[in-house]
Amino acid sequence: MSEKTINVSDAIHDALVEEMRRDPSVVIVGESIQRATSFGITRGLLTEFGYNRVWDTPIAENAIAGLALGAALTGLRPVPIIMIGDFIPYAMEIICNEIAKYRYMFGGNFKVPITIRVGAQGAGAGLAAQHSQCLEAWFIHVPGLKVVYASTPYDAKGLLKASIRDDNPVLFFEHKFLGSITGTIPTEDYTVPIGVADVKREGEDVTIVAWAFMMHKALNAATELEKEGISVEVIDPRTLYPLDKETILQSVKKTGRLIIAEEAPKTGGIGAEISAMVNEEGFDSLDAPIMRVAAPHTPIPYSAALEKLWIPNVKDIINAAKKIVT
Amino acid sequence: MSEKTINVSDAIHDALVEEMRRDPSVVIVGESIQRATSFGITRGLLTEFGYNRVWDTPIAENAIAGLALGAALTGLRPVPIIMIGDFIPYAMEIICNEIAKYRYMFGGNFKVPITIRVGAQGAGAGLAAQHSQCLEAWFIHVPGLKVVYASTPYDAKGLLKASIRDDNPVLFFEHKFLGSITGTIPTEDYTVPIGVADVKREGEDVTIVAWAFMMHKALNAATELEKEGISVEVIDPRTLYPLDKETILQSVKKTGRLIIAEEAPKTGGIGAEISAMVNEEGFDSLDAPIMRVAAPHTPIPYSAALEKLWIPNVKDIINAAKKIVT
Amino acid sequence: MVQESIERDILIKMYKLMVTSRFWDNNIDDMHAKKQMIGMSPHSGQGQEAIGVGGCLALKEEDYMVPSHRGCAHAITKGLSLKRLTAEYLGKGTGISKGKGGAHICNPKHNILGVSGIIGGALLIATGVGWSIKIRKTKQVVMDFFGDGMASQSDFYPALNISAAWKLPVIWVCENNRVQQFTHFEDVMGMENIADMGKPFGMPSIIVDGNDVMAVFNAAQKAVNRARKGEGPSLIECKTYRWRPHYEGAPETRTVEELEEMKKKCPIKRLRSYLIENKVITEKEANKIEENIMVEIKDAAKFALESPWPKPEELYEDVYV
Amino acid sequence: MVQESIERDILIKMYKLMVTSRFWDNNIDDMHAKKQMIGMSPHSGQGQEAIGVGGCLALKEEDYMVPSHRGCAHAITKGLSLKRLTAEYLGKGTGISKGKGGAHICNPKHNILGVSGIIGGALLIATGVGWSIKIRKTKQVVMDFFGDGMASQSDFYPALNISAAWKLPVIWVCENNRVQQFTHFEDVMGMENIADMGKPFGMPSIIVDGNDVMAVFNAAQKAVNRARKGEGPSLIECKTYRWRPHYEGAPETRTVEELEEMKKKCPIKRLRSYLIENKVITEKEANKIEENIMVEIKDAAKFALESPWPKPEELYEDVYV
Ligand SMILES: Cc1ncc(C[n+]2csc(CCOP(=O)(O)OP(=O)(O)O)c2C)c(N)n1
Ligand SMILES: Cc1ncc(C[n+]2csc(CCOP(=O)(O)OP(=O)(O)O)c2C)c(N)n1
Ligand SMILES: [Mg+2]
Ligand SMILES: [Mg+2]
Repeated sequence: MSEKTINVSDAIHDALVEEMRRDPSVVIVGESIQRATSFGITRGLLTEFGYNRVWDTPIAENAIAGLALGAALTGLRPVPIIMIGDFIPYAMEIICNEIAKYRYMFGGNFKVPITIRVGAQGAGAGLAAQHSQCLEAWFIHVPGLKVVYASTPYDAKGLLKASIRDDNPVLFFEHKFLGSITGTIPTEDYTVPIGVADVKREGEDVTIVAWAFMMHKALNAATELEKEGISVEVIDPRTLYPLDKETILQSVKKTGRLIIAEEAPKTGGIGAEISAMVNEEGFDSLDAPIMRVAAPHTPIPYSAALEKLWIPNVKDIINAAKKIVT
Repeated sequence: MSEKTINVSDAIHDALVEEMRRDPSVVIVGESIQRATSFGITRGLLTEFGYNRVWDTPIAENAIAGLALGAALTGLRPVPIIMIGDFIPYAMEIICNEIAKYRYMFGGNFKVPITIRVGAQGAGAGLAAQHSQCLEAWFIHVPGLKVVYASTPYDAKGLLKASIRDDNPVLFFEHKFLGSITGTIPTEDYTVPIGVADVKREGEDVTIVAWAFMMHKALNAATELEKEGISVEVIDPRTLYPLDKETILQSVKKTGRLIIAEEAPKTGGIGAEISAMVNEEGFDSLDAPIMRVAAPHTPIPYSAALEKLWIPNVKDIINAAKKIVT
Repeated sequence: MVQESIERDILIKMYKLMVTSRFWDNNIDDMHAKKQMIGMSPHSGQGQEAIGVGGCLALKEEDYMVPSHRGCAHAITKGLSLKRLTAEYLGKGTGISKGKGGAHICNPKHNILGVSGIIGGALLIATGVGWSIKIRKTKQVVMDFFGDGMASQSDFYPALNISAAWKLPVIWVCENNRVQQFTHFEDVMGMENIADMGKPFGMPSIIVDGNDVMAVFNAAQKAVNRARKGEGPSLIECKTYRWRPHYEGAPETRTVEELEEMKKKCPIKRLRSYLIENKVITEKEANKIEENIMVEIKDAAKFALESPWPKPEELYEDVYV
Repeated sequence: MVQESIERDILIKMYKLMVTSRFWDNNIDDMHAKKQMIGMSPHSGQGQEAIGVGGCLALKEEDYMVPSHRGCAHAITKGLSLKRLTAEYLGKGTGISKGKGGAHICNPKHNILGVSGIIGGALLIATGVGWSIKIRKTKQVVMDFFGDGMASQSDFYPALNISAAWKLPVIWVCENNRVQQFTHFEDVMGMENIADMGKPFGMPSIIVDGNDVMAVFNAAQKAVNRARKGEGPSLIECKTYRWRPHYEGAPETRTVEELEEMKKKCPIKRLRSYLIENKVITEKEANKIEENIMVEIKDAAKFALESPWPKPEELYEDVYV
């Protein structure tokens, strides 16, 4: 199998293009994706696939989700795009009350093959409280949805393809600072299965679960900690629902210690769920409290001086690890 | 201090009436609250306070929240009503991106004294997937909001008054099956402070944290468990954010065991946060895994035959307690 | 308005379907009162039957339809069986949604999309169906029924806007009974008519007497033809009356006199008189039709009552494919 | 259209404010390019200055105003200081939002509500302000500025509907530059004009040349008077042009020729010619005004640059009262 080097943004772009070529029922719809785009991911799609497959909408996120649902129920496989993660509150009704429940409430009579690309989450670009959030935690609490969040080009491409081919609704989250991160991927078609975590680094003393941009901070922290004699295992769940519990539990069995690192405010985050799950199902493995490295309970400030204090960073992960590995 | 017996529904009604009498800036706004109401709580308000303080809106939940925000910024103390909890997804934009962030993003220049009454949560009435959810977990993850959920007439009245008097946005959740639950309350004016839990029953062997309708199931379970020689402490957090960590941690220190019982799907629920918090801050107190008793990861079915299986019940709590107290 | 002539068998179908809808509503209310039906109180469609029937008779088998939450006229006209409908309301495993939806019925075989319990979202789902038809170039259309209350939800605007901007084959049918649960139209609506909302978008927007099934049918046919030709959406506002409270057992905010006045405009009586006066059917035939329908309704009720409950393990099925 | 006569000092104010807005925009773009300003790229209001200035000059001190996300014309006209505005964009502790908001400015002292980063919600907040005025009976009004893109968000509908149903003192001012980020009006909008949307609600809905500050002012005054008398909302659509890309550094989807054509309609040049031709001011006076403003802008920039960053502990402040 031959390989190539690519960044996350291009990997996502390529996955979209390849799936649109493979399956004529894949259509994409969102704000400002035809003429130009802020994040480059939809570039060239209009030229290749034309106006019947690439649709610009008015600024109405609930409508983007609703168009997708209507289309998914009638033979298409839409990829609606929420330009920036923070805009998803507008689409909560369709996503959580209609898309998530359609199959169940109507007795399995329908399939809902939708991949909602939620773009550009995350702080650090000086975009203030309403353009910087990571909101994935809300969605693991909504039965009927799958939640995917890749951190590498390999995972992003493979998981986006798997999401589009999945007959269930999937939220595919993206992070502002992942786009330029590079890695190698096969040149051939491949998918990464939904619901399977990946051990990004093996270690003995402490397990760190982290996804998206935090996963890279966790790897950096692991490198630093190594120097101080602390061996870190880094697990990227890649799918937040359904969670690959087994991989996490096995790792904690080995290390006895767990840190969950996430960019969102700590309270009510994904870290809470992972912590609670490990406590419930792997209590006897634990040699120390499970630590959550996460953001403080404040909206995200604009000022660069404050924003950098808000974002959980490598140092925070290192400190947490040192605290529980003693 | 004299007392009277009252149910939760009437306690909430009385709190509204008394606060509207006390403070002319309190106005209420929502769907179908003038001419009649499904749940009776707003009865008589129009007659006493007139059209200038009691407003019926079109069916547009984001508008209800938006009206409240505009009014709160300009001198009023609105109580917007979301008729049934499941309709809150429509109001997510205003609640989470505007109301929660207004004070912070604008540098403390504004106060946002809003109490959002979120009505009629909960399953058991045969109302299917979109009229039966408990969605409070989403909101503890949103900095800037307070989240209140009372289980008794005393707490409901006192907390609603405290919420209305609070200069911050508060979500005040209500549950379909609490309305008819009775208890005694003082006849005099009183408030219950936001952020303070209440030990509803003292015990030695296991702590159960439960709120809203589940709190009553926890008390019933405690009575049963007593008979089998298991002594249960039941804590009602009453406020889900900010959480009274101390009361919970103290209790777990004593009992060494913790169960969190909630009506929502387990994954990503409030129980996850409480479990993770206790693990982080009270690890050494724990003699057994923290158990979560919660709903399965499915939308809520209509059929009475299935719905009763979906709802976490007294038996589930009893089983969990027996499992960890051995 | 001069009625365009409607074929005899369609007229008779109209009568049968409206009577079926009325009797079914009556019967489910009864079953609910007798606690044979447990769950969400029925939202009776009595008085509004002409709209679902007249509208859906203008559709072909392959066309899509999104029913409103009120009554069963739309669904039975589009082909949903009374047995599976009734069983669903009773929460039985033989229901069209296996008992998981209750009043949230559907029928993909007849391209009946689901009835959402949420007032609003269906407008956008219907827009999406229209969009999908346009993409798939199938010459189908989609007809969406909704109340005046749903027409106050924010989603109504992007639904109209997008369907107009992209000329989607959607027929918007508003059942304006001027009540929205316990709120009256004039207290919360800034426009005179819902039809006015179509005008900024240049879409044909007409008001019809929603108690006149023939008028509804004719308006729907025009809109369907237009949509099928790719000329875009239409908005049909049907003025009508809700006879029952919002749901069975709900408070009533209108006066007894008002309600009496409404009932004088019964769409079924009106069609019946027309059919008899115009010798389409005789009084005796009409009675016979009604008798037969009553038998069908009772059969469906029996089927539903005797049907098994869903099995416990079904709780966990149908969440994901 | 014959211009209603506008007092000399208002005309001069208009000129000063539009120039200030233009120069400030230019300057902040510069500072951003030089990385003196770190954070969200400015969304320049160049070309659209007449709207914020003309609209806000029709307001009294006590009236409320909700600015759009584009440019500073509204906020400075309503009284926001250039220093605190600039400092906020730089994220400094002296900024009007203590550096926490950046482009999300506000000023409660002048009843300037916050600029939301979300396209939509502000429409409902403005409705709520109008509602509050009605309840408090203060004879204030609220003026809300928004783009044609925001007019496509679902919230626009309940905002119009409720303001009309309750006759709220709201003046809706749409800055229609026919672009919505990288989307063009005609690709996604089902109506010809945004003003058409006011018609179903019977609210005065007019179209003005948004590059003619006097026309905007006159239209705004009429709407303000009407609102103050309790006669309800108005919708003013100002046709205008966005000179810069969506934000500094964003891709441009319009042709160079189009942009050149737009710039010929510069609202500032237009007013300047009018003032000189009509001898309101001389060319020399106009130049002097511009020089003075440039000094003010530079002063504000200096103030902002020299201001301290917010202190670390401020991160945790202002979440709750
Ligand atoms: C989002 C949402 N808000 C509120 C409700 C509660 N509700 C159910 S039906 C209804 C009134 C609907 O009125 P209309 O659309 O006119 O239909 P009608 O009942 O008159 O047939 C309301 C408010 C709901 N189901 N969903
Ligand atoms: C809910 C939401 N969706 C999308 C965006 C991204 N966005 C920011 S400005 C903008 C275009 C706004 O267009 P318009 O209202 O016409 O204002 P203009 O920029 O033309 O002045 C968009 C889509 C947003 N901020 N909020
Ligand atoms: Mg109605
Ligand atoms: Mg624009």
